[in-house]
Amino acid sequence: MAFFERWVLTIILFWPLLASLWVLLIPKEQEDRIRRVSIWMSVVPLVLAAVLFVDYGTRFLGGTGGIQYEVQVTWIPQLGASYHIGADALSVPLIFLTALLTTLSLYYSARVIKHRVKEYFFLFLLLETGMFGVFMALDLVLFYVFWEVGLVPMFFLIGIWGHENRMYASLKFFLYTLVGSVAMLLAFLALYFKTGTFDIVKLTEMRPFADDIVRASLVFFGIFLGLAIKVPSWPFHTWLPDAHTEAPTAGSVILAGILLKLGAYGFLRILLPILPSAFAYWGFLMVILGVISIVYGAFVCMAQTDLKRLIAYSSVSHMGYVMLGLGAAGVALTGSVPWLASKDSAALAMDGAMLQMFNHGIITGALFFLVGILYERAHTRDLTAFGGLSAKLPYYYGIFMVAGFASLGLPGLAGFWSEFFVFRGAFDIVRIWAAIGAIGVVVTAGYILWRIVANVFLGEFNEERWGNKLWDMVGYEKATLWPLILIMFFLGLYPTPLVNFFNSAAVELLTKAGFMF
Amino acid sequence: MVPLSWYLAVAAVLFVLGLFGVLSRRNAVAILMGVELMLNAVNINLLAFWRYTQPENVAGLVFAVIVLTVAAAEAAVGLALFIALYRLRESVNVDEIQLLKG
Amino acid sequence: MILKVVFLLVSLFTVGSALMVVTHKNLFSSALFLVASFFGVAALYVLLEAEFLAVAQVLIYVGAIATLIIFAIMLTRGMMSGRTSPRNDQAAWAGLASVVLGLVLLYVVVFRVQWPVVEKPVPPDTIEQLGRALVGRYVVPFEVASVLLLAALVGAVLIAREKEV
Amino acid sequence: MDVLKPQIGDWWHALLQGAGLSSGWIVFLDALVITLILLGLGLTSVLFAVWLERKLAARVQDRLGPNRVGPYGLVQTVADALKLLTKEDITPDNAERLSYNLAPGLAVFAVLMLLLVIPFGPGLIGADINVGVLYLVAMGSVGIMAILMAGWSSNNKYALLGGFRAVAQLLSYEIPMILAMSVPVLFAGTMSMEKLVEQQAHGRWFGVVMPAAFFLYFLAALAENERTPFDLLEADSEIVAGYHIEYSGMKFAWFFLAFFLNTLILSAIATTLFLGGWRGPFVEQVPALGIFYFLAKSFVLVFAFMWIRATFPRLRIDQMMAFAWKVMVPTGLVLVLVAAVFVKLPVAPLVRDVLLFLVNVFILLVVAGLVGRHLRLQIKRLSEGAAVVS
Amino acid sequence: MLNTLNVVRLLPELILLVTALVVIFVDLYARRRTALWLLPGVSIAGLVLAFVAAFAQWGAQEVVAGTLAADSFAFYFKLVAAVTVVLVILASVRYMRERTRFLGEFYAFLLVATLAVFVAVSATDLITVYLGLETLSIVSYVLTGFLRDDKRSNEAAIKYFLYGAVASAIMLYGFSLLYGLTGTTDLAEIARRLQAGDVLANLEWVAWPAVILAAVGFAFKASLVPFHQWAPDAYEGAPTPVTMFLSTVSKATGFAVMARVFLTAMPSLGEYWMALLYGLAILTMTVGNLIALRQTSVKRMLAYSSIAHAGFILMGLVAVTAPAGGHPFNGLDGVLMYVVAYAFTNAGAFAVVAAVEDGTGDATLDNFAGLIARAPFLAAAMLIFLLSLAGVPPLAGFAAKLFVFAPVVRQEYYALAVVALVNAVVAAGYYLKVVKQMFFVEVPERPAFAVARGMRWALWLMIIGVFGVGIFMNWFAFMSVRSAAGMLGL
Repeated sequence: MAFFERWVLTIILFWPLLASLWVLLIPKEQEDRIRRVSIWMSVVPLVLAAVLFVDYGTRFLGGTGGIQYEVQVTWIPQLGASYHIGADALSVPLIFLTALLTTLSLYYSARVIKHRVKEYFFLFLLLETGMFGVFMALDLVLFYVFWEVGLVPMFFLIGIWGHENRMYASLKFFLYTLVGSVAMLLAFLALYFKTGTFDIVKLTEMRPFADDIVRASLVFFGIFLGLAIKVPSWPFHTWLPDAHTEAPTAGSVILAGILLKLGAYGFLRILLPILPSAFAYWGFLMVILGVISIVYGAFVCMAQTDLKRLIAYSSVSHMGYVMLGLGAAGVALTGSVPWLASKDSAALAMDGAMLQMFNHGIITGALFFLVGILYERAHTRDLTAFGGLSAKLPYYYGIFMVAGFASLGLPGLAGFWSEFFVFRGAFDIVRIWAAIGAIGVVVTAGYILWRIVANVFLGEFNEERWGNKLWDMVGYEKATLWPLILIMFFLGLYPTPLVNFFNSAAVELLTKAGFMF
Repeated sequence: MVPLSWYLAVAAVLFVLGLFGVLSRRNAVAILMGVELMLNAVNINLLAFWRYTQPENVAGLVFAVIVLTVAAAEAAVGLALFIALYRLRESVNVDEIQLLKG
Repeated sequence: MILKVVFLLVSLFTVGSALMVVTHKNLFSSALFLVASFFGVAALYVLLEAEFLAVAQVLIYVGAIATLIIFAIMLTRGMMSGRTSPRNDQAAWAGLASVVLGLVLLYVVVFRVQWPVVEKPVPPDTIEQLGRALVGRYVVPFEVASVLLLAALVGAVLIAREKEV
Repeated sequence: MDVLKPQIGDWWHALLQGAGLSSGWIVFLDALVITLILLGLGLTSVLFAVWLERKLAARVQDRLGPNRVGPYGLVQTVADALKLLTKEDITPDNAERLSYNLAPGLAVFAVLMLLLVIPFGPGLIGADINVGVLYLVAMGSVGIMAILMAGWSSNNKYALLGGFRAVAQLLSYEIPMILAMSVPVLFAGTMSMEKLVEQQAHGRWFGVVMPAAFFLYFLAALAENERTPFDLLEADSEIVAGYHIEYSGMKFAWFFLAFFLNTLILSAIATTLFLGGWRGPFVEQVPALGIFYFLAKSFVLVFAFMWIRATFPRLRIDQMMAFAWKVMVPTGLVLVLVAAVFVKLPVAPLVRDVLLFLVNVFILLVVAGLVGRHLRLQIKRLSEGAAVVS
Repeated sequence: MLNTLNVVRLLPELILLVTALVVIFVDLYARRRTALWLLPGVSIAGLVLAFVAAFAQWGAQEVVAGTLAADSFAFYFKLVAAVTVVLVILASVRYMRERTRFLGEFYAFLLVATLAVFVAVSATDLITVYLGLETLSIVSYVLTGFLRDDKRSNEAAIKYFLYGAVASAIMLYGFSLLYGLTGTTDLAEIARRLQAGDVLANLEWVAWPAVILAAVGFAFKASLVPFHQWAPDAYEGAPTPVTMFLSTVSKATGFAVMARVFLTAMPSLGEYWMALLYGLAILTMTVGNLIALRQTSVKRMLAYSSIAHAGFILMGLVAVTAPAGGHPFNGLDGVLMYVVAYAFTNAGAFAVVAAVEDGTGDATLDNFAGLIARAPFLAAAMLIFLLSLAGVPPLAGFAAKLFVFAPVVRQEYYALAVVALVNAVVAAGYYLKVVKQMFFVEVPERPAFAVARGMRWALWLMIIGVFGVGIFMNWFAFMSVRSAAGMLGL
C-alpha cells in the first residue's frame, strides 16, 4: 500500500489536468469523443476518491487520524515552499464531494452543452484540478496557486456558457475573488516573514503572532477577506447571486457545491490552526456575520422571483451556518464561556459547520441541477411563470421536494443534522445570536415552501404558455440526480460515519488551536 | 581666481533658461535648442567641478567629452525625426501632434 | 580681477544669448543666439583652463549641432515665422516653474553647499592624460560612444532620407 | 628652438616694463600687437594673392590681366578694394537684418582667427595652444555658420541654395580634411602647430613621408575653400554666386576677403602640417629665413590652387558629394589606420618613413586606379546609353 | 588600463557589436530573398552566442576596465535582454518585412540597442551609466520612428525623443552635482565619499536635488509617472516589435540602472530615494491603471498597463532590504523576478497584438472580438499572457507579484500594499475586458487568419517562458536572489 499511500493524492490531483490536456489534443469537431473522454476520465478520480474515503475510514477505525497520504517535495527551496499535500478527515470527504459533483456535472453537461464543447470540457477538468489542489495543499503557496487556478476556468464557464448577463457576472466573480486572494497572498507573506516557511503544518506548530494580537489581526483579516469573499459571508456576498444566476447549470453546481466550500475550508485549514488567537479574538465577529448571512440571505430569498437567484441567495444563508459554527468555536476558544459547556459545544459547532459544508454541496448541487433541468425546457427562471408543475412533472416534483426539504433541514434528510449540530453547539456559546440565527431556519422553510413549492409546483398550470413544452425528467437527468438524493437520504438517516470523520477533524483542529480535550 | 560658485550660478541660470525653453516652446526645433542649453549648463558644471575640486583627475573632462558626443548624436537623430515629421505634416509644432493624444 | 571682469562679461553674453534663444520669436535668430551662447560657453571653458573642451565645444556644438539645427530650420522653412505663436499655452506656468526652480537651484547649489574646493593648478599634461584615460579606464565608454555615433548617423540618414519613389 | 621670439619678445617686454606698465597691461598689449601684426600680414598677403590670381588666370586664358594701376597692375587690388568700399551698400527689404549684416564679418572673423595658431617662423606664432589642429577644425565650422547666415538671411532662393550646399559640401569635406590632418598629428603625437613643425626636422616633411595624406588634404582644402572644381556653393552658372548673391559693396568685399584669406591660410596650414612649416636650409643660423621659407612654400600651394581653378571645370553636386563620401573618407580612414600602425612599428625611423612613403604611394595608386576604372565604366555606360537613344 | 582589461568579460558586448556589423554586411551583399531569413537568423545567432557568453560567466564579480561591472546582477539582465530580443526578432520577421525594406538596419539597430542595454546594466560609473542609457534611448528613438512614412511611428518617436532628451539633461545635472560633491564618477567611490566628513556636512543640501534630478532620468527610462507621457504614444506608435522591446528590455534597463546607482552610489541616501520611489510607485501604478481602464486600443491599454507594472516593480526597490544570509524577498530580487517574468509576459502580449495587427489591420478592442474562433492559438496565447499580467498562478506574473509584494509586507508598508492590492484588481479588470472580447463575444462573420511562422515560434517560446517562470520559480528565484545578493553586498 506504500504506492497508494504515496501517490493517490497526486494522481487524483493531476488526473483531471492530464485529462484536460488530452481533451485539448482532440480536434474540436469530434465532440462526442471529447464528451466521452472527459466523463470517463473524471470517473477515475471519483473512484480513487471513494477508495480514499474508505481507506481513510479504515485507518481511522484503526486509530490513525490526522493528516495522511502526505507528500512533500521541495519546490522553491529559497522560500521554504514545497509541493506538500495531504488529506485528513476534513479534506477526504470534500475531495470525494468534488470528484462526485464534477463527474455528475460532466455527465449532465455532455447532454446539455452543444456549443464550444472542447473548451467547455477542457476548462471543467482544469477546474477540478484546482479544487482538488486547494483541498489537498499543505503549503500556503501551493494553496494559493490552486485557489487561483480554480478561479480562471470558472470565469470562462460563466462568461462563455452563461446566461444573458454572463459577462458582467463573470467579471464581478473574478474581480471580487481576486481582491480577496491578493489580500490573502499579502497575509501569507506576512506569515512567511514571521516564520520563514509557507508550510501549513509547520506554521500550525509555530503559531506565529501568538503574542501580538495587532499583527495577528492584520494577517487574520488579510486571509479572512479572501476566504469570506469566497464563502461568501455577508457583506462580501454580492458577487454570488450574479455568478450563480448567470452560470450554466453545471457551473452553478460546482460554484455552489465546491467553490464556496473552498472558503470555509480555508477557515478550518489555515485560520483556525495557524492564528488561533486572532481566530478566537474575532470569533464573535464571525458569529455576527454568520447570523446576518443566515437571516439576510433567507429574507432576500423571500423576495426573489428568479428561481436560480433564489437558490443562490439560499447559499448565502446556508453558508451562514458554516460561519456561525466556526465563529462559535472561535468564541469558545477565548475561554470566555463556561469551560465544561464550551468544550463539547465548540466541537459540535464545528462538526455542524463541516457537515453543512458537505451537505450544502450535495443539496444545493441537486437544486441547481433541478433548476437547470427546468430551464432547459422553459428557458425562463421566473418563478411566477410556472404553476401546477406537480401534476405535469411528478417525477421532477418528487426529486425537487426531497432536495428542497433537505435544504430546509427536514429531519431524516442530510440538511437536518448539520443545522442541528451548528445550533446545538452555538447555543451553548453564543446563545442570543444562535437564537436569532434560528429565525433563518424558519424563513428557509418559508421560501422553500412558499416561494418555490407554492409558485412552481402548486396552483394553476399555464396550459397555453407551456402546453407540452414541459416534460418530465428523462434518463440522464435522473441518473444525475439520484446519487445526490441517495446521499441525502443516507446522511439523513445515518450520519454517523461522516460525523465521526468530522468530529475527529474538529477535535484535532481545536486541539492544535490550543483547546484541551 | 573666479570663485566656483560663479560658474555654478551661470550654469544654473543656463539650465533653467533651457528648461524654460523646453517647457514653453511649441516648435520641436526650439525645444531641442532648450535641451542643448541644458546640456551646456551641465558641462559647465562638470568642468567647473573638475577645475576646482579635482584638476588632476580627468573624470570630469571625460564626462564632458562624452556628453558632447552624445549631444551630437542626439541632435542628429532628433533633427532627422523633425525633418521626417515636416515632410509628413508640413509642421514641426509639437502641440499639433494630436494623432496620438488621449 | 581682470579675470573676474572677463568672466562677468562672458557669462553675461552667454546668459543673455541664452535668454534670447528661448524668447526670440524668430526661430532662425534663436538658433543664431544659440551659436552665440555656445561661443560664450566655450569662452567659459577657456577661463576654466579646459582648452580642449573649449575647442571641442566650438567644433561640436557650433560646427555640428548648431549647423544641424539651422539646417533643419531651413529645411522646414515657413514654420518658424508667422501664423502661430512660438509659445505654447503653458508658457506662463513654464516661466513660473523655471523661476522657482532657478531660485531653488541657486540657493541650494550656489549658496548653501560648501563644495570641496581645492586650490590646485591644472597639470600641464592634462590633454595627454585625457587621451590616455579615453583608451584606458574609459575605453568602454569611448568605444560605446563611437558605436552610438555610427548608429545615430545611420539612423538619422534612414529617417531623414528622401521619400521613396 | 625658439630663436626669434625670445629675442624680439624680450626686447619688447623690457621696453614695456621700462615704461612702467603692470603685467596685466603687458599681456594686453602683447595680444594687441600680435593681433595687429597678424592682421597686417594677412591683409597684405590677400592683396598680393588677389593680384596673383587675376594675373595667373589671365595668363592661362591668354590675356594680360590687370596692368594699369601700378607696375604690372600690382596696386590694382587696392584700387578695387577702395572702389568696393565706396559702393552703395544694399540690404534687401525682406532680409533678416541682424544675421545679414553679421554674416560677412563673421566670415572674415572665422578665417582671421585661424591666423592665431599658424607658426610663420621659429617662435613666430600667435598662440601655441596645445590643441592647435583641433582649433583649426573648430574655427572652420564657424565659417560655415557665416555662410549659412548669409544664405538664409538674404531671403533669396539662390542664396538659400548656396547655404544648403555650403552645409553639405563644407561639412562633408571637413571629414576627409580632419582625417588627413590627423595623420601628421598621429605621427607627431601632438596637436600643437609648433611642435608639429618641430617634428619635421631634417627634411622629414610629412608631406613627403605621407604623400597620400597630403594629397587628400589638398583636395579637401580645395573644397573647403570653395574653389573649382568644388565651387558649387557659389556656382555662377547655377545659383548665381549662391550665398552672397545679395551682397554688394563693403559687405561683398568682406566675403571676398574671407575667401582669399582662406586660400592663404589653408595653404599655410598645409605648409605647417605637411611641408615642414618654416623649415629650410640655414634656418637654424638665420631664423628670419623661416618666414621666407614659410611664405614661399605657402605661395607655391596658393599657386597650385589658382592654377587648378583656372583650368578645371566644375563638378556636379552629386558627383562632389559622392567623391567626398565614397572616395575621400574611406581613403582617409585607411590612411589614419596605416599611420596608427606605422607609428607603433618597432623599426628605425628612416625605415619606417620609407615604408610609409611606399604604402602611401600604393594607396594613392590604388585609389586613383579605382576612381579611374569607375569613370571609364560610367563613360562607357553613358556612351552606350546615348547609342540606344540615338 | 588596457593591459589589465579582461576582454573575456566584455565578450557578450563584443559579440553583439560584431553581429550588428555582420548583419549590415549581410544586408549589403545578400540577395533580398536570402536576406529575409538570413538577417534574423544571424541576429538570433549572435544573441544566442552573447547569451552563452554571459551565462558562462555567471557568478563572476569584478569590475572591467574601471567602468563596467561583470557581476551576476549585470549578467542576469543581459540574459533576460538577450532572450527577449530573440523573441522580438522572431516576432518581427513578418511584421517588419511588410512595412519596411531596411531590414538590415532594423536588426542591426536592435542589436545595438541590446548592446546599449548590456553596457547600461553593468555600468559602475556615472559616465557609463549615462552613455549606456543614452545610447539605448537614441537607438530607441530611431527604432520607434523606423516606419518613417507612418505618421504615428514618426510622431511617437518625436514625443519619445523630446521627453527623453529633456529627461537625460535633467538627470545629467543631477549627476554633475554628485560629481561635484564627491569628485568622482565611480559609483562605489561616490558611496565612500558620501560618508566622508567634509561631504557629510553638505549632504542634506545636495541629497534631494541629486536624488530627484538623477531619478528623473531613470524614471523616464522606466516610464514612471509623471515621466511616462511618452510611453503610451511611443508604445502605440512604434512598430509593435519595437514596442515589445521598449516595454520590456528598455524598461528593465531603467530599473537595473536605477537599482545600481541608488544602491551602489547612494546607500547612505537611502531614506531620500526610498521616500521618493515610494511616492512614485503609488503614483505610477494608480495613474497607469486608471488610464488603462479607459483605453479602447489594446496596444495602448497594454502601454498603460506596462506603466502600471513599472509601479509594481518599483515596490521591490522601495522595500529593498539586506536580510542576512542571502534570503529571498530582499526587494531587489523582486525587481529581478518581475523583470524576467514581465519580459516574457509583456513581450508576449505585444507580440499577439502585432499578430492581430498583421491579421486584421489594427489592434483595437474590436479587432480582438471573437479571436478564439478566428485565431485560437493567438487567443489562447493572449489569455495566458493576460492572466500572467494579472498575476494568476502558476504563471510568471504570479512569481513576480509574490516577489515584489513580499518585501513590502516584510517592511510593513501597509499603505503601499493596499494600494498595490487595489491596483492589481483594477488591472485584472481591464485585462479581463480583452479576455471577454476574445472569448465571450462571438462574431461569426469575421474570417479566420493565420499567424506567421516566426511569430508562432516566438509565442510558443514566450508561453513556455511564462509557464516556466511560474512553475520553476525556484531556478529564477535562485538566480535573482544570487544577483541581488551581489548587488546588496551580501
